[in-house]
Amino acid sequence: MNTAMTRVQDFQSRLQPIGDDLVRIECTDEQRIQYAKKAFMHKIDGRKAVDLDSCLQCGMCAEACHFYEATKNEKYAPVYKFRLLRRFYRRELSPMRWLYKPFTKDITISELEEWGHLVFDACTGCGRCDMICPMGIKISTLIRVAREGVAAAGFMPADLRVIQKEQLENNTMFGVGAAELRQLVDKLRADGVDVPLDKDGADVMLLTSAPEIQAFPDTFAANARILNKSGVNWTIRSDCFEASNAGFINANDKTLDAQIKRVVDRATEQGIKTLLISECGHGYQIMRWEAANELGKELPFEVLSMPEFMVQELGEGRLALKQQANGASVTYHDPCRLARKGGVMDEPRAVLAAMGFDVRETPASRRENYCCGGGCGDYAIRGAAKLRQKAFAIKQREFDEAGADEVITGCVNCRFNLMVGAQNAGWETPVTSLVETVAANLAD
Amino acid sequence: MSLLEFARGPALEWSLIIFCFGLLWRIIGAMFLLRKGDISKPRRNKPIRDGWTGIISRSAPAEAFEASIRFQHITGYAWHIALFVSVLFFAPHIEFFESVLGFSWPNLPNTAILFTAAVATGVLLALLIRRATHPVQRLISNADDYISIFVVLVPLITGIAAFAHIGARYETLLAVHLLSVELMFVWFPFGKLMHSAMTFPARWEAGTQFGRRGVKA
Amino acid sequence: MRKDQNLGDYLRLQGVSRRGFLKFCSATASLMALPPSAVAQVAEALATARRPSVIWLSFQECTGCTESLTRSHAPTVESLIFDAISLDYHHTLQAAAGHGAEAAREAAMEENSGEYILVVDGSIPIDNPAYSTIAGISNLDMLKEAAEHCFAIVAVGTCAAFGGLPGAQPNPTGAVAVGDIIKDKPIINVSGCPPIPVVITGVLAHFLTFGTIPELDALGRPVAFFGQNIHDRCYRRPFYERGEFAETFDDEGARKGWCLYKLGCKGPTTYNACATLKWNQGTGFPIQAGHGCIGCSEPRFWDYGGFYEPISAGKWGSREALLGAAAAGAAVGIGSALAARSRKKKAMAEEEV
Amino acid sequence: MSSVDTNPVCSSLETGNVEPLLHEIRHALKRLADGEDGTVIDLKRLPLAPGEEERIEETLGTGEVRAEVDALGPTIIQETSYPGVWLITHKNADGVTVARFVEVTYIPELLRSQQADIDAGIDRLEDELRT
Repeated sequence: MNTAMTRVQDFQSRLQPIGDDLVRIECTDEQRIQYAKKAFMHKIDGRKAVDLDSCLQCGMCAEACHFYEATKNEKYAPVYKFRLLRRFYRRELSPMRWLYKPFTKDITISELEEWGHLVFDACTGCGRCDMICPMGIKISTLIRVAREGVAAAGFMPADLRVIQKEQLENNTMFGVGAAELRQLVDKLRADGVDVPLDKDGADVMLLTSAPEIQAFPDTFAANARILNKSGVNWTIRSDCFEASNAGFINANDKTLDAQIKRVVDRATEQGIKTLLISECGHGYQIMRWEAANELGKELPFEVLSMPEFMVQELGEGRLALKQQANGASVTYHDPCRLARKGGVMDEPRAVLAAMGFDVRETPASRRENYCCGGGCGDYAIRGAAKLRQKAFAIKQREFDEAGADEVITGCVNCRFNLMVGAQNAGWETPVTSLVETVAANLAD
Repeated sequence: MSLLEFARGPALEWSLIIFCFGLLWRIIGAMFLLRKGDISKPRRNKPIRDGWTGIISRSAPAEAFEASIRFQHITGYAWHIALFVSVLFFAPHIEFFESVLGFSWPNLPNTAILFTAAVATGVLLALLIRRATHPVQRLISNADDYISIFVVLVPLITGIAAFAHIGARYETLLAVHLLSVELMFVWFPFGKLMHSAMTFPARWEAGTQFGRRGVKA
Repeated sequence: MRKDQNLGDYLRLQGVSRRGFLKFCSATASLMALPPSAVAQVAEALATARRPSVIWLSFQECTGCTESLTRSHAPTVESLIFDAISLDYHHTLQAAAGHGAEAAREAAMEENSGEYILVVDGSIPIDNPAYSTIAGISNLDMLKEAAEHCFAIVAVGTCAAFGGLPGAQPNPTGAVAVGDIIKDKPIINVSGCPPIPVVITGVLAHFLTFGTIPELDALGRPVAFFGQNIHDRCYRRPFYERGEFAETFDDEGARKGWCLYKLGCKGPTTYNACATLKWNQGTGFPIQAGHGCIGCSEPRFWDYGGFYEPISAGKWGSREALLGAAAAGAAVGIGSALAARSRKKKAMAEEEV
Repeated sequence: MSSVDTNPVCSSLETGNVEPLLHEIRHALKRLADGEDGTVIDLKRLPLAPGEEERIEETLGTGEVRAEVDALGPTIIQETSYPGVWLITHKNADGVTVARFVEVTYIPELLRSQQADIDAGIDRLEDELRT
């Protein structure tokens, strides 16, 4: 067993000892339903109204969902997952609400509870269904609103609630805070890797994530080596280094906005030009596409993912990479939040091509790529482990068809989930990181 | 007033009035809900082009999805093409449209229309059976789905019956056919048949939202 | 022909050979739309048929029906049928006039009570019966009186059968059909404006031959002649199937004899025998002459929209009504959206408290 | 009236009824040859386009026998070029066609001398001889 896997298992064990009683919610059923409805009421705007009013009920979206494909459980059809939202819309906000109301069932507490499983355990918000819908409905955004309602009603898995509480209250995730970052930085410095921690006046600010620090310190180190090599003036702040956003995962706007604000404020304060997101898919999606809208103002800096940054540096000639002598083959796994939801699909392939890898695509890749099966916090939900493992079989089949020596991805969450899946399935193709691969192939 | 006169006169007028009223009510009611502009910095700023891309690209599934939804893909096309050809290119229908719209276009031979109408009916029945038996569709289907199929199926069947003179005299069948179409007009804005109108704003949104992120809708 | 004589004897006395009689039977069977195999049956029936008495009443009519009948018949086989009946009263055709004519009618009614056939052309005004009178007797009274002891009534022409032109909107005289007044006698409607003459004679031939009421459709018309619509028997039907239509009366399609559907032909909804029996000694019928069927054998054909309006065309108020509906729909849509917006705002404000 | 050409291009019109009619005649002939009864087809009950009746006549052609019966106007009985198929046209005294049949038989009934006419003939002959 390699060290990475050991670390992953160690990290996995950190997810275990969370007790449900820590986060029990005390409120009445009526209140729960009211909270859910209020969340729905907030989030249904003109765009979502058009989507909710357009659904054909064709059920094609089921065919895009890895959880449906893996289980053939009809309740995992994406269209079913936003059913509560649709009913709310038809009763309360749709143009014909007066006509629909008598014929549309109200939301019940038992349904909210059931949907807790459907929208958290059985949905990673990967958005593959968005790509199949013949009506162009942004299904995953509707399920996300359903998730917000279910979360507001207190039916999110306790595992996730704990994470959210921790980030909101302690500014740590999985117990990783400034101290753990410093510890890692010290270790790297001892190994000869310079990390400009809390350096003022930098142009580039890097965001990393707790799983990276805890399970994939090599990825963190790779980021530092690449940045040092390119010679940019960069930093990482000990009080604001976390790209992960528990509010996003848990569908809680308060936490989401608090974390976004923390990052944007710190970056603005420091006058940085580029916010660079390490291998964290949802961190990139939030900062690149959601942050400005959440705060209601344009960001005074640009947001880049590591692949985008590397392509930029390669283009400018500040980075040079070694060519693979033996023509090793790799498959790039598109993290959904980087690809479908982020638009970063060409860049990682360009970087791999620059190193001379034989890049083999899975049958479904890029915008149609299958989710790793553990996105949007799903990997942290203990109750969903079996389901995730079933979905992993799809990834395994896809990777096997591509038939490359190695799977490379650009998101620690994907990597973590794929490694756990592979370990359980006894599948042996290594899953590695894009930046680690680049760092290992930096030309002098 | 005979049944046919009722079908051609007041029933038609009122069904079209309800149709127009409901159509605008629903589209405008949904689109005029508050929406904020997206202020994130677009990777690509060609909203019109992306909007059209969305409208066009969603007419065919991506290659990766093709195998799993081939049945819906083929039946979807067969249904819509057969329906539109039957509705738009049958000479008596064109006369009807001319009476409403004021202009006309060339028609197809009746034998061709009979074929397309039979195809449309067959496909719709197949889709109805699938809806009633496929686990996902059965789970998600509600009264709207079945009513919508019914109100489209009945005009097809009565139309074929009128054409082939099956079951009753021509004027009775014609009247029943017209009334069934009028029933469809009345149901249209209230049920999911509205997808034929909503598909444009919905796909447009998909095109622009994905397009600005650099993702093809 | 004496009334106690049967038709066979009568014809023989007229010097008609058996061959001639057979020919007459063939033509009569053809006339009644009976299969050729029924000729023997017809011959047998006709040979022993009794001569029926016919009383013909003309009310609000244009004499077109009588014209149709009399103009068409030359000394033909059909004319034998007329010879074979005893037309005891027909105020246009009879020689008698004035009181003599009415006396003849009353005498025939008395003599043949319960057996005579009453033929009526024209509609009956009921708003004010004085609108149409004969010899001081209103049409309504005369019809009721004549109908009381008849065997059956033949309503000849669309006026008598369905109210006809006098009954067209706004129907100033309150014209109604025979069937609207007489409820207790069999009524055979021979509609058409005018009816095909051989259909009139065909119905009389049926009485003559079988002495019974022929099979009737829902509108009381003999199925033998009104059982199929013009469209189904039209020689231009293949053009309809092929989708070849005349668009105007002087275009290439019209010259080529294509289907007249788009020019308002009412063939598909009109039940009559024009397409097979044809008019003017079998020369042709309106569609053959290049004009669409106007549906004259159907009830209320004149109030049925334009003669040149296709039957599938909708008849509806106005485009303005639709625009109005659309505008109202848009207004309700905006209203509902604004109401939804304010609900949303209210809900958001509540949470901030 | 019949001299007015109501359809200048009538040759292009077709109801499609001609061919089925010819098939019906063929079947009737076969039945006749097999010893079954003859068949009579009423041409006036078929919807035919202008010119189609002529086409039927042309196709059937004329055969060896042509007879004219003078009873209540002329009746022309023409054997067609297909033996056993007869075209019978009943006209009235004005020469207007009142009925038209295709008869598939060995000899049309109308050609036969009728028993009633024979009886009447015997009477007349006897009267003649008596005087």
